[in-house]
This record gives sequence, structure tokens and C-alpha cells, in this order.
Amino acid sequence: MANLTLVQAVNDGLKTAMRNDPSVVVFGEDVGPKGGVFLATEGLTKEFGEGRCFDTPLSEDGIVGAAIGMAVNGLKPVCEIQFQDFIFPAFDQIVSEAAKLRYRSGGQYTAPMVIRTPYGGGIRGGLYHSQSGEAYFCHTPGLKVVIPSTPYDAKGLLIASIDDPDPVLFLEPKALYRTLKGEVPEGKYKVDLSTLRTVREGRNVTVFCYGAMVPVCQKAADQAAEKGIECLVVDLRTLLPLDEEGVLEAAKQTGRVVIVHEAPRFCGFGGEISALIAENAIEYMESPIARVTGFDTPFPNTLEHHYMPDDRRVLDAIEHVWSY
Amino acid sequence: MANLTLVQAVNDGLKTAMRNDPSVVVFGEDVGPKGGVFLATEGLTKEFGEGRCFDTPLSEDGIVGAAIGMAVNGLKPVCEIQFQDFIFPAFDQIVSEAAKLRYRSGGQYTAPMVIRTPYGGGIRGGLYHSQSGEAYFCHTPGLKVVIPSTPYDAKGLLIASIDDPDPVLFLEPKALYRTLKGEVPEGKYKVDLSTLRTVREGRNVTVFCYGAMVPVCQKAADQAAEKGIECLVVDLRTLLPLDEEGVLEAAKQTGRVVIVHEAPRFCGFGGEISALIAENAIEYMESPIARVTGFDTPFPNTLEHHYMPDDRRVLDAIEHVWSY
Amino acid sequence: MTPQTLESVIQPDGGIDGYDPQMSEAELLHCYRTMLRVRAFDDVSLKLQRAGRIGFSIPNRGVEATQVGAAAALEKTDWIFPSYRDFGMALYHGISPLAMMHNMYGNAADTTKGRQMPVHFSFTEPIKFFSISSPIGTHIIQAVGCAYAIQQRKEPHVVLSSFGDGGTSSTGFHSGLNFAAVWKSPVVFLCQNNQWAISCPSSQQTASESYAIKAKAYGMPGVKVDGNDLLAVRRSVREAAARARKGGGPTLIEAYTFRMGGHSTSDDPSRYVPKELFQEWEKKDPVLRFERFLKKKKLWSESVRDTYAAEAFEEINAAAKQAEATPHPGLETIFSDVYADVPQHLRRQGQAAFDLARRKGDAAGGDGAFPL
Amino acid sequence: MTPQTLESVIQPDGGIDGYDPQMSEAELLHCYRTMLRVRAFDDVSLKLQRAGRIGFSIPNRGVEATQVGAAAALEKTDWIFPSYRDFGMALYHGISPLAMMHNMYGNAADTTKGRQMPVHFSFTEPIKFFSISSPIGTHIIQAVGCAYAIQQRKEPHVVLSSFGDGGTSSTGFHSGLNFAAVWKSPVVFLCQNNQWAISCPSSQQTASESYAIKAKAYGMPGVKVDGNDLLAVRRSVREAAARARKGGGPTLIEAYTFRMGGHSTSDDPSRYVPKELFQEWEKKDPVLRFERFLKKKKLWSESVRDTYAAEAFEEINAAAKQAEATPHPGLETIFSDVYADVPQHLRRQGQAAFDLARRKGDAAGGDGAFPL
Ligand SMILES: Cc1ncc(C[n+]2csc(CCOP(=O)(O)OP(=O)(O)O)c2C)c(N)n1
Ligand SMILES: Cc1ncc(C[n+]2csc(CCOP(=O)(O)OP(=O)(O)O)c2C)c(N)n1
Ligand SMILES: [Mg+2]
Ligand SMILES: [Mg+2]
Repeated sequence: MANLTLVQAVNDGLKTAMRNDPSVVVFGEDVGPKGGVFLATEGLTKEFGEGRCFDTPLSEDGIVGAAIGMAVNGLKPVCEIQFQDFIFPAFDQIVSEAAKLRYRSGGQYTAPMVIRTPYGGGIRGGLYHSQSGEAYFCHTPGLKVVIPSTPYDAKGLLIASIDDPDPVLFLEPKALYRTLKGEVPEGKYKVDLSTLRTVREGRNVTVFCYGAMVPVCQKAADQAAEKGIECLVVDLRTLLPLDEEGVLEAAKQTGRVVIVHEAPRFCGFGGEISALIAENAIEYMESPIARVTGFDTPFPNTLEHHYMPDDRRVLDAIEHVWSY
Repeated sequence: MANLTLVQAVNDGLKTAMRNDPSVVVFGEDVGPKGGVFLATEGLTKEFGEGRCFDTPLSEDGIVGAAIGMAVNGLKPVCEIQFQDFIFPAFDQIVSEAAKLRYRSGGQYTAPMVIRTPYGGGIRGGLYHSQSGEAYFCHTPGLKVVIPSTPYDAKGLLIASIDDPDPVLFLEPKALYRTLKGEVPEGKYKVDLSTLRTVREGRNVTVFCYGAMVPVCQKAADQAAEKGIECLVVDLRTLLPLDEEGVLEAAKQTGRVVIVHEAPRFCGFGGEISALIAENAIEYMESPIARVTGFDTPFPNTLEHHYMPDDRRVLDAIEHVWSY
Repeated sequence: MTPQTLESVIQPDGGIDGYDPQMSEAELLHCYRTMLRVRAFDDVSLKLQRAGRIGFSIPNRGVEATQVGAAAALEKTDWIFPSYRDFGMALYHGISPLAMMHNMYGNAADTTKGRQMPVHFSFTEPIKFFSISSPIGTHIIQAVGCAYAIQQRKEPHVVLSSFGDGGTSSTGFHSGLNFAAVWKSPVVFLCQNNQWAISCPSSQQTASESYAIKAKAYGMPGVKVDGNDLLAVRRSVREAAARARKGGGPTLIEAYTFRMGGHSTSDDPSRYVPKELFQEWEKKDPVLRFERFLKKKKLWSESVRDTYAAEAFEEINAAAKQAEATPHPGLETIFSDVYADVPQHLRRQGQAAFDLARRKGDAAGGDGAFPL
Repeated sequence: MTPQTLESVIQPDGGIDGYDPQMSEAELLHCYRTMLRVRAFDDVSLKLQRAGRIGFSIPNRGVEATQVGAAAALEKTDWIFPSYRDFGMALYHGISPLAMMHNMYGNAADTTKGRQMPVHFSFTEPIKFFSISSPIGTHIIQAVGCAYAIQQRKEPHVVLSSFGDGGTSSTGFHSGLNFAAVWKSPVVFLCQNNQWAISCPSSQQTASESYAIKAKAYGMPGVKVDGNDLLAVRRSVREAAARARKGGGPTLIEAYTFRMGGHSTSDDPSRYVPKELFQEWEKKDPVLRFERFLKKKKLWSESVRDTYAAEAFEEINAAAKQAEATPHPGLETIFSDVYADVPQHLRRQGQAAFDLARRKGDAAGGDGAFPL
């Protein structure tokens, strides 16, 4: 056991995977000698050589497109997109190609690969270093979308993603890269994809969240507890394929639901969670299904603290659905 | 008044806009001499010259990127993406640039432009000539997303979109291009964006739909009527910015809701409609909020008739929420 | 070898002054026969499409020599990342017209399980003929990743990435050629310049002196070869492949040819192609040209042609009959292969589809139990 | 003019053997002074960032001559589509350090209303200095559309599109240069080859002989110029602009220079840049080089430099003070400029934000009424 930050756990996960499987290759912009702008790939080129961890030209389309070809021909590419905000030049390769290859080839060709990228606000990054684009990808059958919120899960989910037979988008909450430490086992272990994590038990209100919003919701739940409202806080961890039964189960347990994410609300991931419940468990609902999200605007810079959901906004929603 | 097909109405709308405003330019792949693969731009190069309607190299990124620059400098670009399935190379220009330019420049630079593209199934187009990607764009603040379902709306909404000060994605239901005709006034008229269209009145069940699903829902509603279930059928027409008050109003009128779209269900547009209601009008709901959608798979070819929602599936959902 | 001069081998009279392709008579005849089979497949497909038996097809008349010449330069252990106008390469390497016809019909025997449009083939045997995608250019950079894996394992194989003149404007072309050159990957980029991207002529596609010269932007050799000259295409691809196998990196080859028809069965070229051009290029027909070469070698006679053509039509018509008689893919194929395993929500959606099909009395529903 | 030979004007001794830039003494000194102001702005910004007063800045040491030389070749009626490392162009054309500092602080007086990160400037006066975007390369093709509008209206203006060596690998570079050449648009593409894309050296960025040679792929002239030579950069941009104004179409100019520091204040170049390189390029300092030229013209003395530098620091420090004293943007700026008008749902979200701010006792909430 080592006590690691989330980004250190990612680094450990990469090293572990590369040690266990020579076909794992890591590449992207500045991931080599520099070790990545957040140092997630620090030391990889040194330990595994330039053939297995290397920099690429400045083209996300090229990074993901090449990864698909590598995966088709027996390598296990784990590529990095420097910021999730810069993944859109690769959108076509991800949505049209990686996600659809198995299907369109009748299973003859597949693209088991991982795209790692830091997402989310909190670093004063403005429009283009702060976005949470998960909903764009969750609407894409064939893709898996994973978001850890703890160092333990970061390593375990990353290794599971690298071992997965399908393409995985691995979104790392950069706001949590260094803010929290946790116990992380040495060597290889996995956290199964498509499983939920109960962060906190509670009978009154269910709070669904993921990534950097998990600690925010924990804080809000603690405050709610002081006011006598016990929250069941659920970390979704894998957004696609989602454990829908688990989500419905958790919603039914309290009959009152709050969904939290940083991304804009309209057509965001929270809408799907709400719709799942409204479609399959509405008779259990004792109050409106509330969403606490980023605003339906681009991501601002100076005022980002007003933009991002905080414990205060989450607590308001919890009290709203509880007192309804 | 002329009796036109939907694609003829689009063509008429383009000609009308170009006649009224010399700054309107139309371009894309094969829109010139060939007149577009669906003939939506037929005759434009002939009438307005190669400077105002012309073919481009095979690059959607280039088409949309150039359109942004034109719009910034006083032209009114109306570009075509040959199939919505091929818009993804331009995703970055649409989502990162067109949608965010006004915001990030503090209103100093804007990109009033229209991106026209045919979407949806029904022509045996398989994975890449059938998709409905509206949800990808509706999660993008700064963008407007419009989908007509009649020849009258096609022309009126297109002209309104061209006159709009913000970038508009204009999705044309290719399945309806030639299947239905309708009365279309000559000359310039507008159908306001962000307004709903009541297709059919009814007190029992509210059906929300748009594009090619509108006639499907009408058919299902007629069948429901024979069984004594009166449906209020609403054509959303503009998905973003959505008339949320109008949607809630229509949902409250019956307390029973069915939402229909071709696109995959997970994180689709239907989820947002459902979540809006679950958040603001759940106490009016007398049954689950049902979604009838494409499956969460890529779009198949031979079996597309099983993939696409038909009147039978819609009727099942209507009966389900009614008899609940 | 400059990107500007057009390399050719077969002279108007069929002579190849001194050049020795080092091909057996059998190989030469296999190339010829394959071109005739491409033509037969086109003709049969067109008839089927016009008769409403299949939805769509992509004609290859005019570009047969480019496809077959390139294929003839490859080993079975190499990879092909093809475009939708490349099935001559598949035929050359022994993929059967029947397997292709199953795809044209999108039936239960189609390797893509009826999910793709016609001509969007995918084969793994006897050569890796990578799943064809509709989006233009995406496979160009994918081919480079595939080649990187070959480098990693120090294998002697090469990857042929084939695309059109229009494809050079795509994102995948730019990233693909750039990455391949930086990585010195074993890729042969074959730009089939048939002078049209649907209705868009090369003059609207690029202002460069040639497509081959685009190689300079990436630091790799560029070659412009006569695409109607099977031996010239084969030679240039062989040279590029040999260099790549030796670690010499990628090459861009422009095969200069002409699309002797519409873009697809949905396209009417008379709207935009001056017919003089068709007349001019008719004279340069790649099959006639190869026939003149074979004739000089005493390998060709009208009866040889007629026999091959008759065999080809017989085989392909039979294939069409069999494909037409093959049932639709099962309903479960909508839900399989999205992921390696079928997740919860797809299982639920699949079950609902089977229930509905059964209630509709639709055979696809079977007993209504989702079989996956 | 070849894409390979490095064009320069100012000799080591400051001579320009016979070349006449046709610039007044005032113009020459304005160029010099602007370079010093870029340096002062960099130094002040770095101090502010290290002191935690601002979050981020992008240093320009080493590339001042490229920025100012290019700007000096433009008219106020031309357009600049800049990268984040181009503010020397803004300063040259009269945009004030104060306006820039407001952006560094993201305050209420920032033209981007505090929405963008520092150095992501946007100005419309006295020259169109287009809103800087973080995504690399997107503005390259946008500049071409802007130029197309100029062509349409038959205006005599040109568009300067500036980007880095890394930017040449982007999607927007490929579509931008291709469209511009096909359309013969009045664009000057300026590739500032400072030899690094953050930590990625040119050897990993491309295998081409130069960046300028990439022009061949698009059929436009390519020029490689000494980026540390202000007069050489100005000359090449002027020639390209003159050609463009006459309908001669676009040009790709590679300015060969070196980034004398980290990519940004967040970057530590010692991790990847061999320090010999810094020593080598220190000698080629573009400001010293221009000083030698001015000295030969009797326009330079240490006191001239010191006065200019002192004035620059005074002005920029004052600007920083004023910017720091300027309040944050109002809460409503989160919700405005998403669309021309504020739609229903944003009005609701905005009102909620104001209510919450008021309840929190946060001044931003004002009286809690959404003001838009
Ligand atoms: C990204 C993308 N945009 C548009 C299309 C529509 N489209 C299909 S084929 C084609 C022209 C391709 O021309 P070229 O690359 O020269 O190949 P050819 O058909 O001539 O062999 C176009 C525009 C597409 N398939 N993909
Ligand atoms: C599309 C995209 N990918 C990645 C980044 C992250 N990034 C910011 S600057 C930079 C390097 C740019 O290098 P270059 O184009 O040479 O410009 P320079 O900074 O050297 O002036 C990178 C990779 C980005 N901003 N946009
Ligand atoms: Mg072509
Ligand atoms: Mg650089």
C-alpha cells in the first residue's frame, strides 16, 4: 500500500499495465520526456523506452486514429489527450470509427484502446481548459466512458479499462489530481467497469455524482446530515455502459433524487439519469428529480467559482427535494 | 402558394434568402453544378453564380471553419454537410469555435451562419448515412438546433435561421425530403425559432417528437384515437434553445408523456425532455415518462425497419402510459 | 522518380521496351482475369441495382488497373486499408465474389452481418482487407497505427492505404502522412486520382501541381504513375513496399486515372462531366491496354477474353442468385458486436424488439426470446 | 525565394548591404520600441504570475522580431488571426498595455469579460486582432473564410494568419492552406517555427525538410525567413501581402526562430531543452540584432534603449496596478453573449445564480435581480 494522489495513482496504473503487458504503448502530446503536462506519464519513457512511451505531432485526430490502427493490429494503445477540451478534433475517429468498428466489421476487427484525458474545472482554465464533455461521448454506443474519483479507483479502473476488449474513454478529474491522497495497493488490481460505488449510506435523499463532484457532494451530504437529512451518495464511476439497475435501486431506496455534474445541464448526463428514473421508477418518487449542474453557457474564467456546483448549491437541492 | 416537397421548400428557402440578401453564400461538397446529392441546392450556381454557390474540397472542417471566418467578416454563409454522419470532422469548429466565439470575445466577434445537413434513417444507408446526431449538438451552449418536419416549416425556419444572429445547425429529415408535399408561400416569410407546433390536439397523452418522427407519431395518434385515446402531438421544431415553458405546458395538459426520436436513447434528446418534466412538473405525471427511440447501437442496414421507431412502437408506448 | 512526370511501362502498342516485371504467365493472366472479374461484378451489380434487387453499388470502370496492379505488388501477409472503390484488390487476393455478393445483399452470410451498405466490405482471409468505412480518410491514419504495430514487432509486412483524390483533403490524410513520415512507418499511400470527388473536379480539390507532390509536405518520396497501366502501378507499389520493408518509411503514390462513369449508382455524371472526357479516356482503357501487352506476349486472344469473361459472369451471376436466396440477418445482429458482451440496457432493448416482432407475427421474433 | 534557403537582411555587424526597407526613422524606432515593450510586458507578467497576482502568461523572448516584423508589414485595415504568442502584433498596432493587462487579470474591463484565460486577447480597434482561441489551428481556416469575404467585396485587404510549428500538424492548417490556394484568397500564413511545441521538437513534429516546403502540397509559394531578423520578416510578409492584394493568392512563410524560455509560466523547459541550445540562440537575440542595425544608422544608443525600457516598464507596471484595482466582471457576464439574446432557460439559471449569491451575502448578487 502506498499513499498516492490521484495523478500518482494514474501514473502507477500505467506503469503496472506496461510492466504486465509489453503490448501496452502510451503516446500523446508531451507525454514523453516532459512526462505530460500534469506528470501523469512521468518516468514512462525512461523505464519503457521511446518505443512504448512517446510524443506525437500536434494532432488529436492523428493520436486517436493511429491508436485505432495499433489496436486493430495487436497493440494496447493508451493515448493521452492533453485536455479534454482538445479532444474534439478526434471526435470523428472516436465516434465514427473506434466506437463502430466492431459492429460494422461483424466483429472481425476491434479497437481495444484507452483514451485518457483530464477534464473539468477548478484550475482557472477558462473556456478551453475546464470542460466536462462526458455527455458527448455517452450518447455513443460502442464506447465506454469511465470517470474515477479516488486514487484507488483511478488505478483499478484504469487497469480494467486497459484490459477491456472495447474502446474506453477515461476521463480524469484534474481538479482532484493533487487535492486528495489515498491508499493504493501495489501491483495489479482491477475495479470492475459498470459498477457503482456507494460513497455514503442514507435513507432520505439519493445523490448521484461522479468525478470531481463526488467530494463536493460528500461535503454537502455531511452538512445535510447535520440538518437531519441522511443522503445516499452514489459515485457512478462508469457512465457507459451504466449499471442502470443499480441506479434505479439507489433511487428507489429514498424516493428523492439529486443529480450533480459540472457539465452544462441541457442534454447533459444528468438528463439520462433523471429520464431512467422517470421511465422506470416514477411511482417511487416523492419529489421532483433535481439536477445541480454547470450553467448552459461556455465555461467562464474569473467567475468559475460561481459556475461550478459547490456544496452550497448541492445542499440547496437536497433540502429542496427533502422538504418538497 | 406552391405545392412543394420538403427538399423543394429548402431549395426555395435558399433562393429566397439569396435573392433578398447578396451577402448570403452557399457552399459545400457537390452543391454547385450537381446541385447537391439531394438536389437541395439545384439551380443556385446558375442563378447566383459561382461566387455565391460553389463546391469545396472534401473537408467538413474546412467548410465550417471557412464559414465562421466569412460570418465574422460580414457574409451570411449557409454551408451544407452532405450527410449529418459526416459532420464530425467539423465538430471542433462547431462546438469549440462557432458556438463559443461570441462568448469568448465578449461579443466583439460573432458567427451568424447556418449549417444545413440531411439526417436520419429510412434510405437504407447503414451506419453512416442514417444517423440522428442532434443530441451531440444540443449539449452545446451558443448553438441553435432546428429541425423542420413540413415543407412550410422547412422554408420558414430556414429563412429565420439565416436571419438569426447566432450559428444554427439546420437538420433536414431526409426521409421526408420527397415523401410529403405541402403548401408553401412564395417569397420571404419566417417561422420563429424556439416555438413549438401543435400537430394535433388531445387531452389524454402528450407525444413530443420532431423531424421524420412527426408523421410516424401522427399515424400512431390516429390509431390511438380509434381506441379512444386522444393524443396531443407536439412538434418541437427548435431543439435548442427549447421552448421549455411550452413543453411543460403541453406535458401538464395530459399528465402522460411519450417522447419519440430516431437517435439512440442513452443520453439522447428525449432524456432532456423527460428530465425537464421530472424536475418541474413531476406532480402532474400520472404515469411513467416513456421514450420511444432508436436502439443504443450503431445504425444497421438490412434491419433498419426494426431499428427505427414506427407507429406500432409509438402506439404501444401511448397505450402503456395511458393504461398505466 | 519525380512527383511530376507520369511513370508508365506499357506503350500504346503493348510493348514494354525492355522492362521485366518478373511475373509468370499465370500471374499475368491472373491480373488480366481479375480485371475482367471486376468489370463483370460491376455489370452484374448495376443490373441488380437497376432491377431493385440491391440498393447501391460503386462502379470501377476505368480504374481496374490501379486496383489490380497495386494488389499484385502485395503479399498475403500485408494489410490493405481500402476505400469503397477497391474491391479489385480483394478479388485479386482470392476473396470470392460470393462473399462480396452476400455483402451487396446485406444478408445473414455477409461478413458485416448486413449492417453496412453494399460495397462496404470487411475481410480477414486470405488477406487482411480492413473494414471499409464511409467517412472519407479516416482509414489513412489508422493504417499508420497498424504499421506502427508491425514496426514494434519487427515484422516484414507493409500496409497499403488506398484513397481517392478527394481523400487528400481529409483530416486523416494530413495526420496519416505526417505521422507515418515521422515514425518511418511501413505504409504505402495510394492516391487513386480518378479526377473526381463525386462531382468535384481536381481543380476544385487542390491547387497543387499534382497529388504526388503533397509528399514533400511530409518528407516522403512522392511518385505519379499512370493508373491505367497495370505494370507501372505494380512496379511503383512494389518499389515503395520494398523500401518500407527495409525501414525506409512511407511513400505517396498518385495513380493518375479516370472514373469512366458515375460516382455510384445514385449519381448522374452527365450533370457535370463533359462527355468529351469520357471519349478521350475511353481510348486509354486499362483493360485494352493490358490486352495489347498480353497479345504481344502471345498470351491473349479474343477467345481467352471471352472464356474469362464468360466464366466471370457465370460465377458472379451464380453468386448473386445464392446471395439473394440467403435470408436476412437475425434480429439479434442489431444488438451484438456493439461491445464484446451485451450490456444490461441492450439486453433489455433486444428483448423488447423480439417481443414486438413476435407480436407483429414477424418471423424475426422467433419464439420471442432474446438469444444473446 | 525557395522554401529551403533562409532569407535574412540584417548582417551580424548590423549592415543590410544595400537593402532599403523604405521605413522612416520613426517607423524603425517604433519597431524597436515595440520589441522592448513586448519584453517588458513579459517580465512584468512573469513577476505577477510568480507573485500569484495573475494565473498564467506566455513568454515571447526570442520571437519578438517575428511578431513585430510581421505586424509592421500590415495596414490597419488588414486582419490579424493571431496565436496566443503574438501580442507583439497588437502592441505594434497601438493596442494599449492597459487593455492587455485587463485581460491578464480577467477583470470587468477585459474585452473578453474575464471569460478567457490570460493572453487570450480579442480586439477590434485600432486593428482587427481576432479573438484568440486555445484550440490550436482552428483559426487558420477561419482566416481563409475571412479572406474570402474580402475577395467577395473586392476589398484590397489581406488577412495574416499566425501559428506555430506545432500548428502545422493541426486540422485547420491542412484545410486552411488547401482552401486558400484553391480560392486564391488574400491570406499570409505565418508559421512561427520556434522549434518547439511545448516539449515536442520539430523532429517529432514533421519529417519535412522545412515547414515552408509544406506550401508545395497546396500549390502556393513557400518562404523560409530568419525569424530573428525583423527586416527580413517584414519584407517577406510585405511581399506576400502585396501579391495577395493583387489577387495572387496566399503564401506560406516560415519564420525560423527559437523560444528562449518555457512554453508558458507553467512549463519547465529544463526538463527537455538542452541548455546549449539556449546559449547558442542567446547570441542570435533579435533585439540585439536590431540594435546593431539601428546603431549603424546612428539611431541607437544605450540611453535610447534605457529610456524606452524605462518608459515601457513604467507604463506596464501602471497598467498592472490599474488592472488589479479593477473589479471582477459582474455575475451577469456568465450568462450574456451566449446568444445575441438571453433565452428562457439561461434567464432562469441566471436568476437562480443571483438569488444564491445574494443569500450567500456575495456582492456579485447585487439586489438579487438578474439584470439582463
Ligand atoms: C467525411 C466525408 N465527407 C463526405 C462524404 C461523401 N462522399 C462520399 S464519396 C465522396 C467523394 C470521394 O472522392 P474521392 O476521394 O476522389 O474518391 P472516389 O470516389 O473518386 O474514388 C464524398 C464527398 C464522405 N463519405 N465522408
Ligand atoms: C488542439 C489542441 N491540442 C493541444 C493543445 C495544447 N497545447 C497548447 S500550446 C501547444 C503547443 C503549440 O506549439 P506551437 O504550435 O509550435 O506554438 P508555440 O507555443 O510554440 O508558439 C499545445 C500542444 C491545444 N491548445 N490545442
Ligand atoms: Mg476521385
Ligand atoms: Mg512552436
